Amino acid sequence: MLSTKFTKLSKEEVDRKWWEIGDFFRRNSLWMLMYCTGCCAIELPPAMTSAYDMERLGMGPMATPRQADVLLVTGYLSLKTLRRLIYTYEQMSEPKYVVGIGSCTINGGIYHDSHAVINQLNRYVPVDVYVAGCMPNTEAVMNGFVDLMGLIKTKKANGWKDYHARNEWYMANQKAALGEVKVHDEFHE
Amino acid sequence: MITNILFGVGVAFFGFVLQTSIAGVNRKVVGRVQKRYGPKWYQEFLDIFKLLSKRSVTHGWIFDFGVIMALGGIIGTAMFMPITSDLVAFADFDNFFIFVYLIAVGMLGMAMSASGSGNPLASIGVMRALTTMLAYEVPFMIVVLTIIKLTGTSSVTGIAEFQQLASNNWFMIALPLGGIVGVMSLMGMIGKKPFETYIAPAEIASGPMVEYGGKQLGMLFIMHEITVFIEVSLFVHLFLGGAENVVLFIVKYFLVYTTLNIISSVYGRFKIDQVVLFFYKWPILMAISQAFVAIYLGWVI
Amino acid sequence: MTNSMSNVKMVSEIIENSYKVLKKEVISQYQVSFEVNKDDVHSILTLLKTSGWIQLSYLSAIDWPEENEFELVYIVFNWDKAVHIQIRTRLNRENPVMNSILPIFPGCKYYERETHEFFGIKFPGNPGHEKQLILEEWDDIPPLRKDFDPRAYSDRKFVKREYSNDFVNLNGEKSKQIAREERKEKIIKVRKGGRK
Amino acid sequence: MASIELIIVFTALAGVLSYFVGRLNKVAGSVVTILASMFVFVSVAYFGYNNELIHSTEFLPYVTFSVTYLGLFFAILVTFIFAMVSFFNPFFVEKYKYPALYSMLYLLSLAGVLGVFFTNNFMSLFFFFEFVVWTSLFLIPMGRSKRAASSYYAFSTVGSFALLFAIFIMREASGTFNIVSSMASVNGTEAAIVSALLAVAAFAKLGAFPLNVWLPRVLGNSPDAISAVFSGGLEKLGAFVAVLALVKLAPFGYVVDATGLAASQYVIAALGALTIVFGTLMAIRQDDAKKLLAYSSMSNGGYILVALTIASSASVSGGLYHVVAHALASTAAFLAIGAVSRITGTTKMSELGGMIHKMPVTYLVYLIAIISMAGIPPMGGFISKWLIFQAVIDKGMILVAVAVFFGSIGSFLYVFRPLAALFLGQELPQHREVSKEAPFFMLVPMVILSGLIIYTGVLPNFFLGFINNVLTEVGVTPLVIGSYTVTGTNGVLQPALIASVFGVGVLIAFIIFIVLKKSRKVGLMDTYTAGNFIYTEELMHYSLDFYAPLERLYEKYINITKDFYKRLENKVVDLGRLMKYYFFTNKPEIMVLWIIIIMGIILWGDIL
Repeated sequence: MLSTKFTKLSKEEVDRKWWEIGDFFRRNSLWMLMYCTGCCAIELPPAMTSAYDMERLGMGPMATPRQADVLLVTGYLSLKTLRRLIYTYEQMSEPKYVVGIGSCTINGGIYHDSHAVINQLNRYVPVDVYVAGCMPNTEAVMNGFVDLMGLIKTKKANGWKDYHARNEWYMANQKAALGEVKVHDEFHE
Repeated sequence: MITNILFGVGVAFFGFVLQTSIAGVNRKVVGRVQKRYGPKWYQEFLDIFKLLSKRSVTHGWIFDFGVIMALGGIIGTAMFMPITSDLVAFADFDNFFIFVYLIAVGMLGMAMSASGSGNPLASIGVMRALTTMLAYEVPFMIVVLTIIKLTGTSSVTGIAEFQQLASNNWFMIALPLGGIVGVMSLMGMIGKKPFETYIAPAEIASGPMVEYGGKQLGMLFIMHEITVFIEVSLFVHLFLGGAENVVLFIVKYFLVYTTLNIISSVYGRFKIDQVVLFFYKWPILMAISQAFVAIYLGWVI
Repeated sequence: MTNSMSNVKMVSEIIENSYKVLKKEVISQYQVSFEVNKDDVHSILTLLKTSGWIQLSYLSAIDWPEENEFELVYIVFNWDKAVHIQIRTRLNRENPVMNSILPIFPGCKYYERETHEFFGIKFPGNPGHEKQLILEEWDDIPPLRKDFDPRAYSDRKFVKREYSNDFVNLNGEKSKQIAREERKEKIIKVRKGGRK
Repeated sequence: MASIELIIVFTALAGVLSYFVGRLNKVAGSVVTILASMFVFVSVAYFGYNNELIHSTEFLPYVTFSVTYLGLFFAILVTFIFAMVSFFNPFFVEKYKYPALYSMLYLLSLAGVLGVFFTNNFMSLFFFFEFVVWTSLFLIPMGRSKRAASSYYAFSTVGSFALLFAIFIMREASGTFNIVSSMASVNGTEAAIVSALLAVAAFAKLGAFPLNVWLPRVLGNSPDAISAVFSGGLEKLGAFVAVLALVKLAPFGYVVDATGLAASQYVIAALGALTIVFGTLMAIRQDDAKKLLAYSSMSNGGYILVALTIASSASVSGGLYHVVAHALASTAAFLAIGAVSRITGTTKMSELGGMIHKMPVTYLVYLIAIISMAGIPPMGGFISKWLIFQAVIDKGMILVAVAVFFGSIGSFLYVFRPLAALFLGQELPQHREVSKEAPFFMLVPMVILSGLIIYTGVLPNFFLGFINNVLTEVGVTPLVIGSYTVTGTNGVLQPALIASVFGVGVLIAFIIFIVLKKSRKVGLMDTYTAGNFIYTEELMHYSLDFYAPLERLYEKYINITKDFYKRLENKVVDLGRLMKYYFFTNKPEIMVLWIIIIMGIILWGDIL
């Protein structure tokens, strides 16, 4: 009985099963890379420390993009920052997720008419979860993380796949806003 | 021979499971110290398996080869580790120096791989790790010299059995100064707080691990857990009289590791030169005076 | 206090005796501003530096499009006497050129680059002042000029988020704005004693 | 059957031949050195191992030979090092000013070394000793520095005179120059003085503290091949003399009851310990990879001294095994660095980086060599260090143990540095185009050496069996060795087991690695930079002042010995001036007066 059931599984199905197991580990151990660009970053210390204790969800801060799973973008993104953000995002190992915190990442927020601040983050990197608010409560931030876990469970957190699938579109948007993504700056030559 | 090797692999696996669980429990303990709820006790397993499931990057063959060498060296070392006096894979060959020097293969592999990533922060982290090693190893070795001189054997089981004799105390009690030095060196070995200079996430971006992600980082985590297993159980065998049965071993192991964790959770981080100066001031003086007192004067409690 | 007031006086004397001051303004007891001719700026700054104002705190510009002029502001700071001095001068907006003060205050290197980047003022004598500093790959007129429209630039460059339909209130509550207006009306009504 | 005299004369003649061939064609002359030194090694090793070396032919009067296990042990090792290094000669000969002379001196010093190890006559030992000094002396300045040669000569002279005095004292006591009988005849104070003088000679040759100044200079500045020969071969003459001085002659002075060691042993061990610590600390702060290895040679010389002076079975066999392990490892390391410097033209670690991508085999050779040098299993250095630790612990020498452990961990620090800075890290653009793997004939000796390093670490019993013969000969109880095990004073070691367990561990790790998802390959410059765009390799390569925080702690104290010798030099110069002022004045009558006075003093007892 068992053996017949076993043979039925095609390679795709085996892969899917493995992927589901992997998803279980991934959603219970989300390591964050905090790209603290704006004021919303102030909501993260209470989320991490004893008041809300993010660690009980298995989340924790990480030092480098290579180690991290989630990229937190907390606040407005100037053009100069966006270049570094894209570079950092591309360095992360897959599967990777992006959480945009604060109104500025959604529609520019109070900087919507600035010459230096972009309006929609998801045109440049794929965003899985947005947390609205200026700035959002810590509860809202925590809720955003729980939502992300739910999305991973239901296989909807596919931003990183989208980045591969629609890479030209993202590249074109980046080019339209930034000109060149990778720039030379004299302080690191 | 084959059964011995399989048994040794079993010991390494046991060490991994034991240390990973206890490390998870200890994350909870530290959480409670900081008035937090803390993660699940099996959180460390989740972290490791998640890392193994990710798609990582590599910087060339040396980057991968170093990781394999690191994990392989540590698994090899753990295979020699006795659990109780009877549960030992290669009886009579569990020489103390094997543990000290075969662990170094793992360290070398990791250092090599980290430097091979081409990141300067990794090299700085390796530099700090090696400097810390220079600091804690010498006082520890002097204390172990005293122990080996007193017991007349450098076999770890032999030392543990010597302490289990009715006429002898544990070396933690018999050599009180040496025991304190042992605890301090152990904290350096497993990289706990005052001496975790080489990790320093906010300062050098987690040092040697800066470029790792995915399976390489997962393998290094496994390596780290087994390394801690080797070092803490070495302490249990050398200073706390080993264990007559597995349960006692786990209890002693848990107590040692938790104590170290609680101590470390209230400390800040030393600078690297402070680490060296610290170990070459009091611990080494204590170790040398303990050795003189025990070997030349014969004063052992 | 008297000391600082006398400082301001002393500074005024130093500058007004030797140079033509177009406009003087004592902003506070610790700050004083002089507007001078463009050609006098270098000698005044040299004088101030030798008199103890050794630090260039800031250097920037103000755009006056109606008068077709840029106003350059140099702020120098003295570590012994508590007086900031602002030296202001006007430049033609069509062709804004100001000789660099790099020989006097080497620290002006990056201020001048920034000013060039945001206003388009050229500083001959400061090598490399035209290199990009803060705005990477900028493709429009300098952004702090008054005739630059940041909103238009933003609209052109960054795609706005489009909300297909208006805000849907899921709970059937009134929108905050309507509620606020109603509350206001109610208060007015109450104030007038219930009369309309 | 082979005659020692024939081999030595053959080597010398081959040296002369290589000179003339070298005048015609540089490379051909150096090929002669390869053939000759390979022939010498094979004949010494083969006939020596089968006890077929004879010494009947008397070519030279008064120069007599005998075959001892001690001499044979060192001879096989050193000729092997010479043979291996000679493969490098054709590739480096272009760089020298006098290539033909180089080839000749190379073979002549080999002949001298053979003479030292096989002679049974102290006078000819001294003669060969000087012969080696003089031939090798002229090899050194073919590299970078002439000053290195002069300091080598100065310190060698100290050693030679100490040796000469010891020989005279023994001659006085025994009436013969024969090594065995004259060493057996001294006793009491004479034995103490002879032992001390021979120890001085050994110290000078090994470059041990305080006679250490020449070693880093010579090894750091000689041609690359000669550094390897010095470190692996010629330095080991000191170990040979040290065996004579420390093991064959009884220690003297007050005997400590608790450990059974005499005062002289404590003094030598303390000096050895200082050598270890000093060498380690200096090696940590070098920027030149060759200088770093030079100080590491010095530090390892300290291990050999500590081991030989304890004179127990574990320690002497550990010391002799360390001679083998260090000779192999250090030669391999020097050759690997030499292969790099041949391409890049520099050995400064701050100017190199990422050589692994073009020279993987050289890298592996260096890696195996440093694992052995750091005393990590499964390489040869572990066995010797383990034996030395056993001896030190057994004797309870606490302060020496501090130095020994410090040196052991410290060696890990300094040998890692060239690995990280020179081979790993970013690939610097200035070497990216030119660098390629070393040619086949340069890889051959390196790979053979690496294989032997692993062999000595996995199956040490063959070499330890041979060393046991030496131990019996010099009067020490042989070490207990099984077919795979080594038994020390307080433990048993099975190196083959360690190696196989390590292999099992690596296999498991490899399986874990291979079943998981394949990694994506990225370039070295695509690395964590906190988001900054960096395109300059030098900025991402950490190689200068690698251990800066550690160095800062002791950099004030490093020049103590150098300053001492500087002051001594000044004093000698002053003395010379004083002599010149009083003796060699312009007035001949004063000179004559002095000569008469001195003659009077010298001849006082005999004639007047």
